[in-house]
Amino acid sequence: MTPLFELQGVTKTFARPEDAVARLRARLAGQPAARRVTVLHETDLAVAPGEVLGLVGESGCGKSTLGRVAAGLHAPDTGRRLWDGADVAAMPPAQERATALGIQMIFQDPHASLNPRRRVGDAIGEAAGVHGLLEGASQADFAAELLRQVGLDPAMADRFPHQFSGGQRARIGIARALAVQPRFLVCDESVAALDVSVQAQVLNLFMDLRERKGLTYLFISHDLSVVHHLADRVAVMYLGRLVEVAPTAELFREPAHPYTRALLDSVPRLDAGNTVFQPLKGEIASPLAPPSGCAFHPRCPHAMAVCREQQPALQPVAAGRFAACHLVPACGTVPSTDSQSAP
Amino acid sequence: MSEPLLEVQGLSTHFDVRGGTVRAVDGVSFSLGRGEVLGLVGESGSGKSQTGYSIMGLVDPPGKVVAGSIRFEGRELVGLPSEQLRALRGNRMAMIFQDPMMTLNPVLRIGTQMAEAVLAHRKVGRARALEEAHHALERVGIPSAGERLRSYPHQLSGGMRQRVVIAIALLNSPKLFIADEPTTALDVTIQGQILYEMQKLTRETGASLIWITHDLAVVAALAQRICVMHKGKIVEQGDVDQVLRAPVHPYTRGLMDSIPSRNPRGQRLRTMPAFEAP
Amino acid sequence: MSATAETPLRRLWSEFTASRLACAGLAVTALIVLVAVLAPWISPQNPYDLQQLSVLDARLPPGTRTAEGVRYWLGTDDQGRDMLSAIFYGLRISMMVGLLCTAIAAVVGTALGLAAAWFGGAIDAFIMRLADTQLAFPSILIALIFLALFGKGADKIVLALVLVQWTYYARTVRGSALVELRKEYVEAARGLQLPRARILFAHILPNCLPPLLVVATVQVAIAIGLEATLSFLGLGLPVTEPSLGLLISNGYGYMLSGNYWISFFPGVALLVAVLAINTVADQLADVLNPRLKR
Amino acid sequence: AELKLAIATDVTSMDPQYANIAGNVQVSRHMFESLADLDADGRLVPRLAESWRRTEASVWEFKLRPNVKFHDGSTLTAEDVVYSVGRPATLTSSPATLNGFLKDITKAEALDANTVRFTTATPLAVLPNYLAMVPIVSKHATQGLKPEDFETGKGMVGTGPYRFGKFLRSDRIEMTRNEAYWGKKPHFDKVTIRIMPNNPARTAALLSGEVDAIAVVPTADVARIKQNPNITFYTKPLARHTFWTLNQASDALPQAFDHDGKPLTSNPFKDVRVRKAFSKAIDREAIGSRVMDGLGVPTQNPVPATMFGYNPDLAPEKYDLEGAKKLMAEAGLPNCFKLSIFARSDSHPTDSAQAQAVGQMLSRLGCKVSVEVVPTSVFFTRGNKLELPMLLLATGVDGGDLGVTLEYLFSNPTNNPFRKVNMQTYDSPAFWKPLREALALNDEQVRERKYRDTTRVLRDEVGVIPTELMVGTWAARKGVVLTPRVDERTYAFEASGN
Amino acid sequence: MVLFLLRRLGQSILVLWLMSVIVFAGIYLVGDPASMMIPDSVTPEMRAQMMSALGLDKPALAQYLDFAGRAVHGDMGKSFATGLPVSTLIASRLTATMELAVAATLIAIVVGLPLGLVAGRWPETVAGRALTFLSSLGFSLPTFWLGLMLIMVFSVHLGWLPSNGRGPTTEWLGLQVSFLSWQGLRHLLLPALNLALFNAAMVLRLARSATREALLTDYVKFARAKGIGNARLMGVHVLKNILIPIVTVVGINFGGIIAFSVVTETIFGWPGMGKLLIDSINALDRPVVLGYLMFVVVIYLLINLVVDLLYSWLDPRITLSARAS
Ligand SMILES: Nc1ncnc2c1ncn2[C@@H]1O[C@H](COP(=O)(O)OP(=O)(O)OP(=O)(O)O)[C@@H](O)[C@H]1O
Ligand SMILES: Nc1ncnc2c1ncn2[C@@H]1O[C@H](COP(=O)(O)OP(=O)(O)OP(=O)(O)O)[C@@H](O)[C@H]1O
Ligand SMILES: [Mg+2]
Ligand SMILES: [Mg+2]
Repeated sequence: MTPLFELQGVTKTFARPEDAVARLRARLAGQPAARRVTVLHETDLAVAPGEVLGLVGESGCGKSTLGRVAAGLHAPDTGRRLWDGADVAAMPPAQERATALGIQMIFQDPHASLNPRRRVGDAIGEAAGVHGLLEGASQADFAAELLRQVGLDPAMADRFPHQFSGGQRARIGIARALAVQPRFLVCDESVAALDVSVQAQVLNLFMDLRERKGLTYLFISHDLSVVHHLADRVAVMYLGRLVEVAPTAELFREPAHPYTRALLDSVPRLDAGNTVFQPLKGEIASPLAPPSGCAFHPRCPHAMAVCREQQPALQPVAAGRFAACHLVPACGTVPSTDSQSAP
Repeated sequence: MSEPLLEVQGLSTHFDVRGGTVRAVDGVSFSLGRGEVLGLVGESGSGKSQTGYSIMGLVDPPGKVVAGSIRFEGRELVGLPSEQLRALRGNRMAMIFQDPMMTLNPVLRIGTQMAEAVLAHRKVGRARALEEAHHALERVGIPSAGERLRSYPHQLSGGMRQRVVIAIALLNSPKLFIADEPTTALDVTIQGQILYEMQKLTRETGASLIWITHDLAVVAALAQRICVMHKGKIVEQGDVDQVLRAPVHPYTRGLMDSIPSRNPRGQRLRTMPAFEAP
Repeated sequence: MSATAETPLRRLWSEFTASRLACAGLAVTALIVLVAVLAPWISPQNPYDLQQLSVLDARLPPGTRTAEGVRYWLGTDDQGRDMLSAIFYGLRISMMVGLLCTAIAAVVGTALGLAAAWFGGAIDAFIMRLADTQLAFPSILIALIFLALFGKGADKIVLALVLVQWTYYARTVRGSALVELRKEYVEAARGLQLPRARILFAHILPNCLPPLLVVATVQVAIAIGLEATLSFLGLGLPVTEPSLGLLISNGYGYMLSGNYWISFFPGVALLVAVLAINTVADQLADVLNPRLKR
Repeated sequence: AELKLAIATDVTSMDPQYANIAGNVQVSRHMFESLADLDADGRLVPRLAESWRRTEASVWEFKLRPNVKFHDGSTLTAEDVVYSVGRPATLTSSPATLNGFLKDITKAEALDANTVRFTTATPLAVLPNYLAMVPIVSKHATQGLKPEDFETGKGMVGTGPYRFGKFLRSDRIEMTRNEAYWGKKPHFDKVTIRIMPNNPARTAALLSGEVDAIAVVPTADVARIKQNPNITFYTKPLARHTFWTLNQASDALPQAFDHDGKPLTSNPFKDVRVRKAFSKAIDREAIGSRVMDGLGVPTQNPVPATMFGYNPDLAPEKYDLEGAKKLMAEAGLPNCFKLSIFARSDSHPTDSAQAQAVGQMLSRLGCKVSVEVVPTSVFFTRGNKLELPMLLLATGVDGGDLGVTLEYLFSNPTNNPFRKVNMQTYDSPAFWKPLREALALNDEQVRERKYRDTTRVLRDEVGVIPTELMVGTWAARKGVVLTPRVDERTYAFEASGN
Repeated sequence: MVLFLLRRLGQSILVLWLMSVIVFAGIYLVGDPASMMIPDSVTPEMRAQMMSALGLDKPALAQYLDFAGRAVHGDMGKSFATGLPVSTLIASRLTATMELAVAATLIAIVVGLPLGLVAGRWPETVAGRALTFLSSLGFSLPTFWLGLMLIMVFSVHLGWLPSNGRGPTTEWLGLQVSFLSWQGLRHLLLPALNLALFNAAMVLRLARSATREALLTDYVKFARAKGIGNARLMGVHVLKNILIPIVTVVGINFGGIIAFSVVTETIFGWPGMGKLLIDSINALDRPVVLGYLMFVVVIYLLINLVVDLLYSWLDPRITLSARAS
């Protein structure tokens, strides 16, 4: 089955933060202008129609960047985006636009992503109006309905973004993305700002939409319980690379990558009572100074000599499971031969 | 524990908007002892952030603290002259805001924004302030701190910005620390690091925390007491274990029921009967 | 909570009129526009009709009554024009020129500035270098060339002034738009596949509006002044049909020799007009700023 | 004592022979002198030449004043004069060249150290007047210099009462007294001439004491200056008058229409009655007193009464609207017609006001007048192409001789192949005959009579419509005494003080 | 960055060429310099000689090519009216002009910016309203009017400051400057004020409106949460965020003062370049107008280059390189 959406070998770099002195010195020393950071390395990712792919990973590892590339907001430096197996960049303009409309992103920072001078009713209804998706309703009614769906009072449609609380703004962002009836939704921390009851409401909405309309999700989140609840598969990212991809239940039951394990171990538990937290052990990796070999090795309890030198590749490790760790084959999990879908 | 660090009594913060008044905070009372951690949870839009702003004296117009008193270290903050309030802010009490992208000045380097927080309250050299900033960044788990000091906010990920904001608040070792959803953008390992730092802060300096969050598990792990807000009012407050184990108010109960891990995976989550927004 | 039956325009109006100062400004602006429009019907004299003028009545002080019983409330100028009528008619020209130039230049300049910021690259370079060229081109030379090519006329003056002024808007808008374009809400709008024009004009433009409004109100005054300068140099409108600015220029030589009214009253009229327009614009900026709204 | 004098015209070059324009001449005459000169009333007087005489019809001999020293100590010789007279022809890029005055000289020779002989192509009575326009420079000091070299003081070696000090373009010229001057020693030992074209600024500079004297008091400030007890105000009728020229060149009068907007079938200005009517319709008194604030005197003569060629019989045309209407009716144009009249925006400050006033007056005649005030560049470019129907001009009298000016004004290619088109399209044998004769004559009295004949014809045929004789104004702080001049110049060496 | 500058240079050359064509054609259309320049009293031979000396005898295209050929080598030709090389003419006035422009712009910024911040910080107070009102006065008063008033008050009535000219100059780096001596400064003050007032008013208004916006942002609120003092809050956080439109407008106006401040220059007798241009246009002194305007384009290209560089310094999100859309 062709995936609905696929990223192939996507790389993304940014300019390095530098001060003027450093820049001048670099120039005088005749260094080439390649002072850039790579935040996304040769990443492949595929999402099947109707699937919810959870994306978790360390803060700053490039999840949002990946999400933006997927949503077509950042042009990747290398690599391709495929939609229904076709290269988006090679599509005729009209089709490209339609595809782009079908891929929506809910931004991590709802405040910044809302135009401060537009009333939220407009913000939500505008695109639908423009693309003729109002289905007979007036734009105001349409926006009101969406507001209701995300648990907001439709009377608030008249307000400006700054008049809302953080969670309310997050919901406006969700409503805006849903308004254009996307087929693929990139949710970047979309429910993090919501209290659990509203969060539940929104998650239910997401699940409904998936059932009714086959909506597909790339669900970026730090909240592992939400990911666990919602996602079919989970991709784990570390410093610009996918380090593990696995069906959700399996991943949570038996994480393959040491980072995944560290993540699952750090989840605070409601019933544990007051806990004494421990500082992180090992150095946190930075894209500005990426460690040699496996990026996780400075923090990895199992790091070996090879980890310091060699970058492990993302390999199939079991049916439908992939991991990038030198340890994994040694863990005794036999690579399966009949893996049906690419990561 | 003689006198509480912070004593909030009947605090009401209202916004006059066209066609009515939004009672964002409506008669909130609680007190916070020294070294105590208070978890503030509640519905989205229930007034948690505004409570924090009210304490800091930073409510945006047209919002106004219309009633109540806020006593901090024995001093009444409502009506305090702005210069005295300024001297307290960022020094004796600090707050981190909910939206990390918008809270950092987009045109100033991280280092500048951190150093000035030091310089505003202490007579030290700029180099020394930057050094402290560097250290604070490392405490919140930001690698390559030196280079990050030279970054601009837009060059950081959401979680990094959030950590920068936390680091700024930590700089002057405040006595009262109001954190508005400080770890939402952080993965659990980094969150652990932050929580570790917070615990250290309370332990070592006797600082008190107001921890606004939606993550009940974090509250359970960190806080001694909890306040549950709904529509501008505190509907339930008490000892964390008690409240979370045996919630009394129906809203709190509904909240607990909605937690995904308490629901069968992949099924519809339990929600509360519509609580219309304020 | 918020009134439902209110149309956006209604709301704008009621927000606008919330300030008493702004109401006054609007009233004065309206009055000025009214006077300008009705000048031919309410003026005691047609100051453009040479036959009605007499140099023998030149420079009469305010309030003078002539032998024929004509009362010059604000005195007369050096051609024997009734100042009151001249100011009414002058307002007509000056307001027309000032507002028209500003409107056209603002529209053209804003569109070009937005385009430059949005497209970047070659288009940006082209528009901005065009602006550089234009900036270096003095209005007097433009007017002189127009005069040589097409002869005199209000339309040519307006065109010449628009040519001079669009650059201000273009550069101001571009500067602000460059900042706005980097903001996430623009990315969001792009992601929603909104038409380019819509993003530019409905999303980015309103956020560039505050400096633009300031520039526009200042440019109204500048346009009025430039028109006067050009007319004074013989490159603008006929000297027998003086605008407000030209009246001031003509009279300013007399300012110190006691015949203050020739320059003073038109000056006051111009001042009041500019102040009123500024007040209106200030309030407009406030009304359009959602953060100042309730 | 130092004199600080503000003048109204800009100075384009320090080279005294580069351009014959008011500002340059005004300044250079402090340092350079000519053979003959004009006194304050515009009469010809000797300067570097003691005397001159006509030895033949076309030959003039000038005797130089002996022992005149240049600023560098060398003595003025006939060689310098011959050189100076030849030099303007080499300054080819000069605007407003002096060559107009020298082109008739076919030969200039030094007979001895103090005698110069000029031979002209045709008999030329006004050669001394012409030569009064030409400053004499030192041959050895200026040879090989380009006009721009003079800026720094190189070549600024004259015989005049002041020595060059410093020139700051568009700002000031500083000079010191020439202690070795042959003539009367000037009162002030240091002179700064400030260039202040802006009218109110000049007044302000005088009032604030920044300068001691100003030339050209702005019309609007006259009243105020007159009242000031610390300031002396001077006036003098100038050898400069304003007049309207009426386009009589072709049968179709440009930019004139009948009242229905159709072009006119014939040129009404070819009809002397129309010209006369226009002249009568203009209220010169009103213009002089109201528009020019008394600084204009109605005139029919191009020169003031003190000057050579003045015709006492010619009274200014009286304002007579009825008479004008009658004439128009006789000419078959009882309702006049539509036309544009033109004036310059950047010449005399009252030009625009005068044009508007005349517009008013003509409209009383039934004409539909539109008054167009345009910059000089446009004015002359279009005027030379004879595209303008009626325009306001002003002219001074060069070299103190009326005939020269009249010839210059009324020449056009048909009557003088040397002259290019000019805007005076009036052309009449009755006018030219006495004028031509006079220009060749030696006898001053006969010549003056012939000039009077010429101006009478001009009046009778209404070739142009003269309106006002302009009155020059000066002001100085008490204690500084100026000598007002008909040529509107202000000389520091003619000023005195205490 | 280097690439950016190179590209800019290439564009500038194109702009210069474009400008030269427009100006040349423009003046050619306006009128015939010969009609202004050559008196009727000369002989046809003299006339022909002068025409060829001025280069006016050739067809327009040839004249343009002549000019362009020389201009490429940096020779802008000689003025018709004064006979001086255009470069000399411009250079002789450049220092005076630059001095005036810099002084006026500095005054405008030093006065306008802080007052604008104040007016924006306390918009509802009497001071805030008064400043706003006064700033409107600042640009509704015609320059010549204001200049005259300044002279009347400060020179004539109070007698504090000279009304006219540049006064004694001091030599500085081989240039004649006013600002180094007390006398020179006194001469500089009034014209600089006259030019500055308008700009100060504009800067004030721009700063005021932008400050009002900036004060409402979350980052200002957060800065206040940090306990930052008012001075730093306004002077750093707010200021750096509001400068882009101000820099834009000040840049344009700075160029305008350099090139076109005729009115002030004439009223105060300041020997600057603006008057040179007007005189040359009036006299159809084509070499000067051409050379002058080419020079002004260069000035504007430089100013706007600096402004664009400032943009990327003021807001790091703006990049200099071509942007993708
Ligand atoms: N400027 C304003 N004008 C009107 N209402 C406002 C304004 N700012 C906030 N509110 C309202 O005040 C209420 C409380 O907001 P607050 O930000 O305190 O909520 P919160 O509890 O922090 O919610 P969240 O968890 O979503 O951040 C909300 O209902 C919001 O809509
Ligand atoms: N415009 C930019 N310029 C330079 N670096 C950038 C830019 N945008 C992002 N980065 C860098 O890219 C890396 C990944 O950022 P990204 O926002 O994708 O992280 P993330 O995984 O979403 O983190 P978080 O969970 O904290 O939101 C970070 O190191 C960040 O500093
Ligand atoms: Mg992110
Ligand atoms: Mg909140």
